[in-house]
Amino acid sequence: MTATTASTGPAGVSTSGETWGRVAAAGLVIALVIAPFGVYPVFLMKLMCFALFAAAFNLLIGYVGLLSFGHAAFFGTGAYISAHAAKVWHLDPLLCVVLGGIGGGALGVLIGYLAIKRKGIYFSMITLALSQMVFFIALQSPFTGGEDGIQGVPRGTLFGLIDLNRPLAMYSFVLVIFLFGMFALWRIVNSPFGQILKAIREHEPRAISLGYDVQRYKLIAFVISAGLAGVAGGVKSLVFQLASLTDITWQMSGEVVLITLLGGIGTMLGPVIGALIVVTLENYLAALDFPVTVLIGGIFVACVLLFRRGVVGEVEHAMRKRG
Amino acid sequence: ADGVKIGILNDQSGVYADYGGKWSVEAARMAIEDFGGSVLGQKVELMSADHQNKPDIGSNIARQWYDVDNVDMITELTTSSVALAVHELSKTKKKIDIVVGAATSRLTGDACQPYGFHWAFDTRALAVGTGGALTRAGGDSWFFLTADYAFGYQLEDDTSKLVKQEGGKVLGAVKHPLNNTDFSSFLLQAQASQAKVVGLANAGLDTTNSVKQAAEFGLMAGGQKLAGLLMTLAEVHGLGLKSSSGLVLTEGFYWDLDDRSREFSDRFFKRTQRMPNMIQAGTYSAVLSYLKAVKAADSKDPDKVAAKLKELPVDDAFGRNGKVLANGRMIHDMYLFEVKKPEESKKPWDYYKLLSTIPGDKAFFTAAESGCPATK
Amino acid sequence: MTTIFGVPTAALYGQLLIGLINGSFYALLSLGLAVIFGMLHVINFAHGALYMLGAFAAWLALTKFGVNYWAALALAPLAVAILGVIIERTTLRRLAGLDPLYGLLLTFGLSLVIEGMFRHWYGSSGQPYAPPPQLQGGVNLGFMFLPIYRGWVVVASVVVCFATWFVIERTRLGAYLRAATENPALVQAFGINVPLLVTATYAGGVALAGFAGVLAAPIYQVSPLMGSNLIIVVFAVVVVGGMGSIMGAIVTGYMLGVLEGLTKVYYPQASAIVIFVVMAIVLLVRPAGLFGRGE
Amino acid sequence: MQAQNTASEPLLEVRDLEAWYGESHVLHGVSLDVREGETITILGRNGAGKTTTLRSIIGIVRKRKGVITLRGQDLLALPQHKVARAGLGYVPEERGIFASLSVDENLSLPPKIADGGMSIADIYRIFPNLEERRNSPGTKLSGGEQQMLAIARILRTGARVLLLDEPTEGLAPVIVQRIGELIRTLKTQGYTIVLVEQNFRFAAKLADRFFVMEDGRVVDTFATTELSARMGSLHEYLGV
Amino acid sequence: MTAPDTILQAQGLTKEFLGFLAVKDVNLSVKRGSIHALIGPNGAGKTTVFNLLTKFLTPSSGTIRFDGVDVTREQPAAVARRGLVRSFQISATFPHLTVLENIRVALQRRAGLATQFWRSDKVLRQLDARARELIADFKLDIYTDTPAVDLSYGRKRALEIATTLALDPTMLLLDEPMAGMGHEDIDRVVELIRKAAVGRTILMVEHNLSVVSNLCDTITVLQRGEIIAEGDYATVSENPRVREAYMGMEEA
Ligand SMILES: Nc1ncnc2c1ncn2[C@@H]1O[C@H](COP(=O)(O)OP(=O)(O)OP(=O)(O)O)[C@@H](O)[C@H]1O
Ligand SMILES: Nc1ncnc2c1ncn2[C@@H]1O[C@H](COP(=O)(O)OP(=O)(O)OP(=O)(O)O)[C@@H](O)[C@H]1O
Ligand SMILES: [Mg+2]
Ligand SMILES: [Mg+2]
Repeated sequence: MTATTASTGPAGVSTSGETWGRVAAAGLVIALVIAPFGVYPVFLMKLMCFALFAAAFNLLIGYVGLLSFGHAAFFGTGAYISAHAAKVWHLDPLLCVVLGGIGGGALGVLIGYLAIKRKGIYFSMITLALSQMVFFIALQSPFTGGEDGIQGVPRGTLFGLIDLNRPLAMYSFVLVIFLFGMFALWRIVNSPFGQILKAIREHEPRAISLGYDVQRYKLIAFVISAGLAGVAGGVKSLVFQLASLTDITWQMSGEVVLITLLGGIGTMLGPVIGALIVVTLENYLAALDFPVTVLIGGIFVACVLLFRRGVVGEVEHAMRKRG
Repeated sequence: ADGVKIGILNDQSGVYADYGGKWSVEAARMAIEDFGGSVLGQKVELMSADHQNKPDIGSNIARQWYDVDNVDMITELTTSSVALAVHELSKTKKKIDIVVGAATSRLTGDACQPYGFHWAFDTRALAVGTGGALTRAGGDSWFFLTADYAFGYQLEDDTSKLVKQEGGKVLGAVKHPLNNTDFSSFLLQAQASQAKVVGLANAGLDTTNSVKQAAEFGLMAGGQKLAGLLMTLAEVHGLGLKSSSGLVLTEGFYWDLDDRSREFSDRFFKRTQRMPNMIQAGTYSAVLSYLKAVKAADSKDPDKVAAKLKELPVDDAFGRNGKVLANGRMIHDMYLFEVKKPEESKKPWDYYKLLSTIPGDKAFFTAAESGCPATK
Repeated sequence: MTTIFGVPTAALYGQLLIGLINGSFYALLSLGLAVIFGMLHVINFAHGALYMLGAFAAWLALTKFGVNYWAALALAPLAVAILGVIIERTTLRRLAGLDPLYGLLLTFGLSLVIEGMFRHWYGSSGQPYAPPPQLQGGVNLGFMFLPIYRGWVVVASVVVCFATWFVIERTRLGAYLRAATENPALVQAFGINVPLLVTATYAGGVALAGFAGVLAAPIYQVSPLMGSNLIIVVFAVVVVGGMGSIMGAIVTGYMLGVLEGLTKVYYPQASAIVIFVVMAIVLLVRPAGLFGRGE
Repeated sequence: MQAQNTASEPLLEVRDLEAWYGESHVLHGVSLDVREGETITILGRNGAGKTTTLRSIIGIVRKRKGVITLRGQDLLALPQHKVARAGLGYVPEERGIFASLSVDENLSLPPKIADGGMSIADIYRIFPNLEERRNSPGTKLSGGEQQMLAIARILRTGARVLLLDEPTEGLAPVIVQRIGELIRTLKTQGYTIVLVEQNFRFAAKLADRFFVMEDGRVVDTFATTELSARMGSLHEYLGV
Repeated sequence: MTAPDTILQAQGLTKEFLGFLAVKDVNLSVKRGSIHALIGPNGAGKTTVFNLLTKFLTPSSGTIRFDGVDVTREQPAAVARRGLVRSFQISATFPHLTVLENIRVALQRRAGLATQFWRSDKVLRQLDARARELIADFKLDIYTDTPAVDLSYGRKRALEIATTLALDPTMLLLDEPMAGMGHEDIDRVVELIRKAAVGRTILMVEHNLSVVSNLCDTITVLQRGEIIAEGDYATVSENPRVREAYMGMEEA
């Protein structure tokens, strides 16, 4: 399109875009810091869990071009492991979350190894099918508590000092993990590694011929994404004090796709905005006499047809057009 | 806060949407109207939400209701996993919940808590009704089709225990995956076992599909009896008598039991075009009982209301000889029914033949037996 | 009594036959998916919902208009096909040329809408639908009691599958379809009406789902949820078969049906995941699927 | 009303054609005309817009403005699948061989739009390589074989106006010669040919007239007879 | 056995596609530092030989030694890392990366800036100087920040060769690098290849005989998967079999 626009930085991000990104990120942090004084903290914590989950998912779809339709498997695994670690082993909450991330990542190695053998839509179907298998295993294994899930997960005391049953302490804990996760993703995307991911997405045989072992790159990205999804799941299980099958169903995988699509695939802020919209909607719709799935489905259709770039993507596009 | 707020939390769009669903909301509304619409001079408000059978959505809604909306009591709570989650939450929030639609006896067993109640039925009662009474009536060899998850195992275990207690035999069981669609393979195995009774230790669509396919494969025609361990009028209605006739099941309520049940059910029918099952009627009873307890306690204070709930007898269109045990279990009579043949059905919704009545104190665990730590 | 691994052979025959019956549904559905994917590069996530619609169409036709099973067998797929035309013309068409993932997402959304509506209107506990009088009852095969209707399902699906295969692989129309899959603009530049072809293919593919739905109605409860669980298994079938070939979809469908049937005998708990396990193994050994031609 | 096809009236006419890829404006008013039986060559550097011009004529590029007529019929107004049926055959730059079709199927894919096309037997006589590989999948052919196939399949359809986009690209000299002969034969049979070429020497021997494009415009036109006189300016345009 | 001045040696290389022998018992050795051409009629198997050498295809039989190492069983990316790099016959660029980024992707690996996901991509700026040099060599300067997708066919080819050169490979395999290029470009690319060949070995497939004749030291002619002639241009072009099978009657 614009063949010779000036002032593109090394990663192809225009400098003005970069500034805007900084402003938006700072705005987000400030908003999240003051929000719990006005908004129901549990709602905000849920929002952050889903935003982080979607952002992890977005690493794959947005930057490697792989649509995983089975990301709930990692989210759920993270949730179960963290919940188990907290409830049965009574570990430090932070350690629980870390273990959740490791669990998600480990599962990511297994599923990723199989799934990245195929591309595009096949990849999506394979992740979907494998995650369904994980679902069945979760349903049947005694460790997960089957239908009932792991209930009454204690939030615990961070470093043996901070009691996370205090809402604000818990909120801060979640906020810090969330920001850490988002920063990690941002760093990865804008790193030399991220650049190679983009190249692979664009033309895989060419990347091979340049000497890149593309399977390895994809697997690394997959595992990072799965690990962060596990972290999100782990946090969620502490926030709600519950890890359940919901976290691991394919509908959850669909939901994270929706969040990302709605917010804007391949944008840093998209998953956050998407999560905000979806979580809010779900909260309010549950009280209405209107089938939730119809509305969610309708939003899906509308997104795909009308604004594929998502909210953030559209805004960015509009700004780029103007300036 | 002003007003007494009651929340109905259940599945309104999923597999159990007919089983309780918005009909339960209607039943609760009837209870409030019957009570007069207000208590302690405060208006009674009703809220409802769809938990989509997901414990996290359920507990999230409940959390908000308790934290933000000042809801005083949550009821219905179809689906055991959600019920358990909300039960746990109610304990920490010190709020009252009355579970109607969930089956697991753990609610008043190891998961019991001072503010939690369990109203219409539980796995124990179903097992006693179907397993015990049916075995006594001659169905003394069993084969189970069990949904392969905790709830299925619990139903199977509870029932087999009673079957054995009554001198019956369990010839075998086959575990099928949850949300299975085709049961023919399992039904062939059930057929081959030559058990007199094939027990369906599953729920929702799994149950209806197995009933339908059992008819197709001529299970009942071959002389075997089919026992639905968790079925209600709503599922029978959905299946039609052609597929479900001969099926044996236990419910805590039937619209055509007596004048009180008919009177209530007729009013319910006028509003909803369907007859209530035990979940819906149970929700009516739960709400009514709660309001009575609030009135008797002259306060919304959960400790006082809980004490009153355990003190007052339950006697309404749903509850016969009902009383609440120390562990929160409401006990009342249960009934073993057989589904009529199409030609025996005289009028719409005329589906059940009463086989026997199981008195409340036989149907349920006593507080001591229940395994509730507080009442051991 | 002879046994194989502790299961009487007679019972085994029964289970094999039942596996074949279930395989019929897998074959019909994965075939429809394969046809649509081949042409539109869309993984039709709505396939399960349209299968459900086929069943509902039959049920509605019977209860509201007294249309019998045989008429429904023709009319319901037609109705689904018409809906397919509408879906294709109003939505999918606008995604042509975009990443196929958008098609997946769109149809995913559509399936939520369709299922949600039906759930809202008809609840989820399911509606009864009796087999036609001609096909009621069963025959005793010695090793099992075979409901006549189930036998009919196998016959009908085999016929329909192979007719579809013939049209696509052995006729000129099929060549157009395959070519247009790769480079629609060029095929169009040769003077072939590709948009029409695309619409017809989608309609045809979903009609197969509708047909499967009608076949399923007398066996399973006609319920809004009947498709959503099936669809993921069918995806796995498609991956195992490899999307490259129509025949692959058909053969794999039957094969996995039988395999699943056997699992139900030997290790019933695993029957829900056996197909996924097979999928994992196939991916390790032959990433393109059993019949796939690679990428 | 019947359009008259006298020698002076163009068979294919493009006037003030503008075209876009998405938002980028690629053609800025291309005008050319081809008379019946004539072979013209469009020359121009990489990116001049030659391919885009052909694509606009055949309708693959949809976003365009201006006039394109064939035998007086307005091609811009036609839906895409009707353009070819007006009598056009198109050989795309990147060959467009279908991987999932065999050579035979590729060959018989484009529907016949008029009588008088070649038979499959004729075609295999011209391209024996293809016959040898007739049952193998189209894209398993070598690059050159694919190019032959792309030309061959158009000859079957009976189209009398051919749009050839760099038909000699990647071909061995022998094959280039054979294609040269083929085009000459087609000329004697009265085909009208629009040739886009980088291989100037090849084109010089075939064309009746030349159009030189630069930056989405036609900047020069001349007949073969003027060729030697024009070599100087051509050198400037093309670096030949 | 490999002579020290032979960088690439293929022995008995054979490839069969479902009963079709595309490459038959080809013995090819390429001298270090030479520009070697592989020519032959269409469908002779040139691209297939390339695919075999770079391991994009697995040989049915035969061995390949590169730089003294047997690479017959290696993965394509590993072969590339050894310094044996190819370009594609049908152009291959990263369409939505800019020209600069395209070239940088190639530079990244050797600079050790590929898997570092914890560092900022600002570190990649250190590669810009070299990248811009290559861009200038190929006269793509004004397109430095243009996405590759917006380039014309010919410029994409130029970009592709520039990208390949960025890897600073020991040996370059070029599959019809001139296809689709204008005359001016061809002369320039010939010069670039000549420049690139200093200290490198190049094996190329090319149909443009004038390019072959003035660029290449050794020419191997392939027909129907078999080598029919080998030698310098003069020798080969006199060979009657080559004339008949490839060059035709007249000079092109
Ligand atoms: N798909 C496309 N999207 C955007 N721009 C394009 C596209 N294809 C071509 N262009 C641009 O349009 C212009 C004309 O391209 P075109 O392919 O018509 O040139 P050409 O004369 O055929 O060149 P060549 O000799 O290299 O084939 C070029 O600037 C090119 O970058
Ligand atoms: N994957 C494959 N499967 C089957 N046949 C193939 C395959 N790849 C190539 N071939 C066949 O092998 C022969 C050699 O093809 P190749 O692409 O190597 O030719 P080439 O010498 O590069 O020709 P060109 O100069 O036209 O590019 C051709 O006849 C082709 O049809
Ligand atoms: Mg061109
Ligand atoms: Mg080649």
